[in-house]
Amino acid sequence: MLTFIVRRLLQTLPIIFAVAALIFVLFSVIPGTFASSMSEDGRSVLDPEIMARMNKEFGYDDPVYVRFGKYIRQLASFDLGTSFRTRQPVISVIADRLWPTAQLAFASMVFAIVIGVPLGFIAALRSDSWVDMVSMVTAVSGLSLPKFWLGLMLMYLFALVLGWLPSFGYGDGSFRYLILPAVALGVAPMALLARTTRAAVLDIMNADFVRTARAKGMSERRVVQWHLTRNALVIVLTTIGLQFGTVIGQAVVVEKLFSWPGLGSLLVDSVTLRDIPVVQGSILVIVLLFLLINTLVDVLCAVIDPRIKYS
Amino acid sequence: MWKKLIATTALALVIGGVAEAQTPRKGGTIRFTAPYGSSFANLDIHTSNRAQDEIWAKAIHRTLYNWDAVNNKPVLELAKSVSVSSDGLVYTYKLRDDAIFHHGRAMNADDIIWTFTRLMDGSKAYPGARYIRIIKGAVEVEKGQAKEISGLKKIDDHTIEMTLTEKVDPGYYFYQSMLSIYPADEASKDSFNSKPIGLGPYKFSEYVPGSRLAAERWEKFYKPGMPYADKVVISIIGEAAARDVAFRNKEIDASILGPAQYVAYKADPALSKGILEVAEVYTRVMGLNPTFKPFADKRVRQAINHAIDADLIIKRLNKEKAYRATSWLPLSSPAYDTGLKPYAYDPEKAKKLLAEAGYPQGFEFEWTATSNESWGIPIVEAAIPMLEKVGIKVKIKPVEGTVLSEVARKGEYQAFIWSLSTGPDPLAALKCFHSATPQTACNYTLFKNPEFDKLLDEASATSDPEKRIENLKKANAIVYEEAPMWFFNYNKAVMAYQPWLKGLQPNATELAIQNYEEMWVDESSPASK
Amino acid sequence: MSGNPLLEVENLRIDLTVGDTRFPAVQDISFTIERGETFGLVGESGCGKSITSLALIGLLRHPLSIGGGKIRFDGREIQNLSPGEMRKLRGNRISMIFQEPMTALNPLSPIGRQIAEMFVLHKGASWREAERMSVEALASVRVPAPERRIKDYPHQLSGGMRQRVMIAIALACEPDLLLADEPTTALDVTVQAEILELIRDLSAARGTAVLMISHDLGLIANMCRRVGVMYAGRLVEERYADEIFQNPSHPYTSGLVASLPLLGARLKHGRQRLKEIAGVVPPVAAFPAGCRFNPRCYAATDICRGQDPGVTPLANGGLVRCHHHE
Amino acid sequence: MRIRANLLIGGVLFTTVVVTGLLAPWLAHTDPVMDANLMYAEEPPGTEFWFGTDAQGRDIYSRVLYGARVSLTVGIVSQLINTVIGVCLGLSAGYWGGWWDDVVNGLTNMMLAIPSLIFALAIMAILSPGLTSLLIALGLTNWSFTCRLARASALSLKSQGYVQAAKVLGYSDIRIMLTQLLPNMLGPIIVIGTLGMGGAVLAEAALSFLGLGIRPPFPSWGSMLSDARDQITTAPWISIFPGLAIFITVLGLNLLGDGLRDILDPHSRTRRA
Repeated sequence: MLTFIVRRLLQTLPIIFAVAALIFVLFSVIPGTFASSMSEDGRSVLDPEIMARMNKEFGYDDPVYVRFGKYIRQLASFDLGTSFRTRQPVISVIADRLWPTAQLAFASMVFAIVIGVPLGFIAALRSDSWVDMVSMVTAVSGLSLPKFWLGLMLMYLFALVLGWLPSFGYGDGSFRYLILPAVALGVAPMALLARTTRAAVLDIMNADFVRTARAKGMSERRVVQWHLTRNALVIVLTTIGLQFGTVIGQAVVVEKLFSWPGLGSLLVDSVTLRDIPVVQGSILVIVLLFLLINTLVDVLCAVIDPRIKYS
Repeated sequence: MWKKLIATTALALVIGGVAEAQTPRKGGTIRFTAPYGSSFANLDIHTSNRAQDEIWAKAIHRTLYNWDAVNNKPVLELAKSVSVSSDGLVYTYKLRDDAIFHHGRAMNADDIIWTFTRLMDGSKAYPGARYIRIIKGAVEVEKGQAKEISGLKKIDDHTIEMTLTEKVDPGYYFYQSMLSIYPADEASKDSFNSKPIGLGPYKFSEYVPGSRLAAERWEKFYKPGMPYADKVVISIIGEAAARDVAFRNKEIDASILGPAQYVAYKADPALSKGILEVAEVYTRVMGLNPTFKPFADKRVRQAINHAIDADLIIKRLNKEKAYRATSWLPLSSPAYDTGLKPYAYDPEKAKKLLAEAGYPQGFEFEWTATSNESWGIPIVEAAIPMLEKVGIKVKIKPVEGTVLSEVARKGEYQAFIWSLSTGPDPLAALKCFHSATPQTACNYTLFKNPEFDKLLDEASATSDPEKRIENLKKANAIVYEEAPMWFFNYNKAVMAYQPWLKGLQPNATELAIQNYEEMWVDESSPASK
Repeated sequence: MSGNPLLEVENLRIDLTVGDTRFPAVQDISFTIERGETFGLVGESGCGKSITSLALIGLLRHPLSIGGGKIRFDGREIQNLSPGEMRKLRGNRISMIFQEPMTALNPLSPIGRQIAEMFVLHKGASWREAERMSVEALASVRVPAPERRIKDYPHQLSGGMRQRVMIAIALACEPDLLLADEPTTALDVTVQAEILELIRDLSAARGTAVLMISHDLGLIANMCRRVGVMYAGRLVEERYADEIFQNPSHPYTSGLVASLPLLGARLKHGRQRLKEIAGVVPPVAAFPAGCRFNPRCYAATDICRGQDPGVTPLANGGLVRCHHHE
Repeated sequence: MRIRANLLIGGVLFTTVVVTGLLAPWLAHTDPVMDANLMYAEEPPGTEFWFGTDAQGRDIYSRVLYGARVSLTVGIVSQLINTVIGVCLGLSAGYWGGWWDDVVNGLTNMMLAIPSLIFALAIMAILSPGLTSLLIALGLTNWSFTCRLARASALSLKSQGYVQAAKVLGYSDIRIMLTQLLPNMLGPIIVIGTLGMGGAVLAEAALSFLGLGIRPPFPSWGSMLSDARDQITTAPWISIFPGLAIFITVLGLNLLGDGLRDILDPHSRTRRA
């Protein structure tokens, strides 16, 4: 098992390197500089001299290959560079935002799993009934809404009209503040999980070994408990792992809407202000998180499904 | 229009007056908002020139001067008095002896010298450096040729002598928070970045990056009896729609409004009671690049000014959250000329001017714009049909703000629309049209007019304030006549505040920047305890 | 009770529901199986033999359902039993082996546990006891080193091994009736014989009756005492195995027999091509009128096209459903 | 029977959107760009302006109709790009194998690891907002599933007899891929493409919200919705109608995709969530 984990982790290394190179190339051709972003609001104009100094300090004057070399050397020593804007190490800038994003992503995935998986299960067990119909129409509808629109609606309804929950921000980091953004973010993966779970359960219900289980004289409950659940779990887990990436990506929108101090809002802010080291760092960290989660999912799947280790 | 401004100022005065008439209540929390983006830069205000960061800095830091919102001019803050030499270049400040840093030490002359020297560290490119450069010897420090600013001398612990390179009012230079005075001993430590220490009315207590900054009352603040509230919490809410919900939900005490919400709040009987309006020193203009052939002709530029019905756009699209612009200088500028009338909406005249300039069939140009609702693509979209009527076709080139500021400086545009700061100092504002000002600074339209240059040079040389204003008015009129831009509007900043929040100041330089020590909340606030 | 046959199927009908319409996928099936007897059901794929066996064990699922008739097991009608009652029979007294050993076992569960489930379910054993019993069960199907094998997962076993595991599961509770649905079709020829032998030996030793289902008449003839031939949802002939080869009554049976490559047949008849029955089994919704075999039958006449033939008894307890039986 | 319902409802919704888009010039009351009349700004829905007018005084009904063109263009073109990239890479990787397969595999894994919205955001910032940029941004960032699928199909199909036969006959590799392999994997690929179109329409809205969407002259539902979010209390109709249009289109595409999957790809309901 340990070799399996190590192997999976090693496999992620080239991906990380490729991502690092890709985002370097992307952001070396982006128009605008951090210095130009500082006079973007037209309020206080920066004089050309300071802008030139800034560009020099941030290495904009060096040729691209020199910057790339520096960037790779830094990465090799686990250094993500220094933020143009905060003038602090990118690592510490990101570290401040990691926990809120983790909270949000985790909460929304929990929401998605707790609602979506049972919904899909029930829909499959009652397939072609009205329960199935209603839950799947709900699921597909949840997939068809623009996220910020949904978030805005939730905000209006639960904060303003009903007054149950705070409308914005991180507050003291407590659960009350987490609910609305997590739900806004979790609806789409919930819908997808419901659909996947339903499809997986339906597939497995028609599988030969489930018929065998029935032929053994097992009750439906035992069939579900002993045979169906574990088999469906592999597919559901894989979906969860892949959905995690989407959730972190979509968090960009939800965090911005709800003023949630996570990586997503940091990323959008940094793109707007051309704080390139932070942009590169955040994307790398997001990719890293995604790969870690998916390695974890793979390991879990391997624990559940003995076939995986050998393939 | 002028009447409206007076009314607004009067309204602001009334608010100020009311605040003074009532006895300020001590205690409670002021729940302020930072609306410009979804984060603060960091806790070192020297690194940022953004309004967003100045919003928190005002709670914790103070500068040599401060902006007097009611009288609309810079005033001494950390000095008790100042004397000026006869040639107008040497300023001697008597510093406050009651200004205590949050770590308990009193401020002295060394702190100011240390701060200003730090800002001139050329390797750091602090944005405030451009203001310090007015002090003699500062540029040498920036270039690494000197260790100390020669024009800045400590006379004694509470006296400082400053020699300037030009005859200007240093108040306009030293009031912004990016020049906040730091304690020399503490600010060089690493811990300062996570726990800033200043002279402001509130002492730093908590910072959640991307979410909020909180500060507690500084008991030893130098203004007697102030600050009133126990605590100020500044929440970052960049989304206007989210701010709207939060405000209506009584989670925040004040919120900067956009045009859509301005209408809604004005129409609401309860919300309309808590609206503060100010004519800010921003002019929204469409810059016309003279290197693009049609725009090289003054008549074409004037034609554009005649062709667009700015009043209608302001009324319907900006929802009256703007004042019609005549020329460059804004309504609240001391050199604003009430005699000047804005270009009239007159498509026929525009057509005639175009024909005279050799474009009877019109022409097509590319208009660079951001998505800003008050001075971006929505405005352009409304102007397109108007220009179409006089034969001018428009292609929109959408960009981000960062890119706009770059293409404007590089001259890589045919026309752009932007909101530009035009104050508070009228001389500095008009300098953007001086031929000596490069395009990379702020002469985006490559304006060049000898008469204008002469007027401006005289204005900066004279010590007679009357003459200076007179010259600036004339210069402003030349800009009007030459029409290097389409003069669209001056911003009307609007802030909604809850009924329990008192003591807001009508700051024309940026309404969101407030002196928190003057604000207080009464017992009806949900956070009154 | 011992006077009754073990299984009596009477006029069994299985419906296929499509929308609001019900098509009889299987109709008028009647046969009996004695205790310890091996009975074969043979026919082309799609003739309804598999769903007949699923009906016997109560595993028909939507859109299939029992549309009529009786299934009497050990003298007791079981076609309308409650799911709970049926479960007590299933696996315990009637068990089943499926065609696909590759997929019939749960891929995520060790085989020992899958065998042990039987003892837990039907014998009330604890998991620990059940595991010990499963080692024995595995040994009885001639799997070497059973105590190590029980920890293996299905994907680690060969097809033949998996089918042995299936047999171990099916026979774990010493059932009265074993339904074997094409148990060797998916296996290598060399393994097929071993598996069949295993089924024969074990069922004989336990006195278990076997319903052997196959498309392979040769295999059925070797294994079974009596054989039923199914065509398009009907039982067209039922005979003793040896008789059916020598003297098939129904033209379809004749066709099946003729298509068999008999050992020594070449010697007898010289080189000749195996005969095939032209055409394919019609789909359920399009069964022809009259005798269902008439479109493919060499002997079909007008009566075959117009009238459904009834069951005609033959000598020795045989039955045939043909207007022109030989 | 559910299958048919999916397909039917999805098909009807999607066809309606396509037809409205195509017929927009005839159905619309006004020009969506030029007929901005500030005198009629923010009129609520009524007999003259069926869906009301927006802040610039443009007829929302007409803009929603024209918006169908933009949103469908975004959905269809970006998915076409994705599909072509995915199929070319996946097919060739699966068929040729070797180092090329490793390269494609690596690329696919990389694409999967970067959340596509973030990738698209970066590309939009680089190319500056606009329709072409958006098509590129969404077209380059969502091909990994198609690629994986094409690769897996190519791997399993290439050992099939008829493919081997074509090889023996001396068909060129390209010809074999296009005539023998591609037709046999088209079903599932169409399904992924259909579902992806819905995703692209939503992504357009998300990018608009982040200030990096399509910009004028033509109206897109995403930018209409995003621009109107501040007016939700004062003039909700400005955002409700484009919001509904997005919802209906994406719902239609999702249902259509599900329905198609049941028909075209019945054995792999779980292949892609």
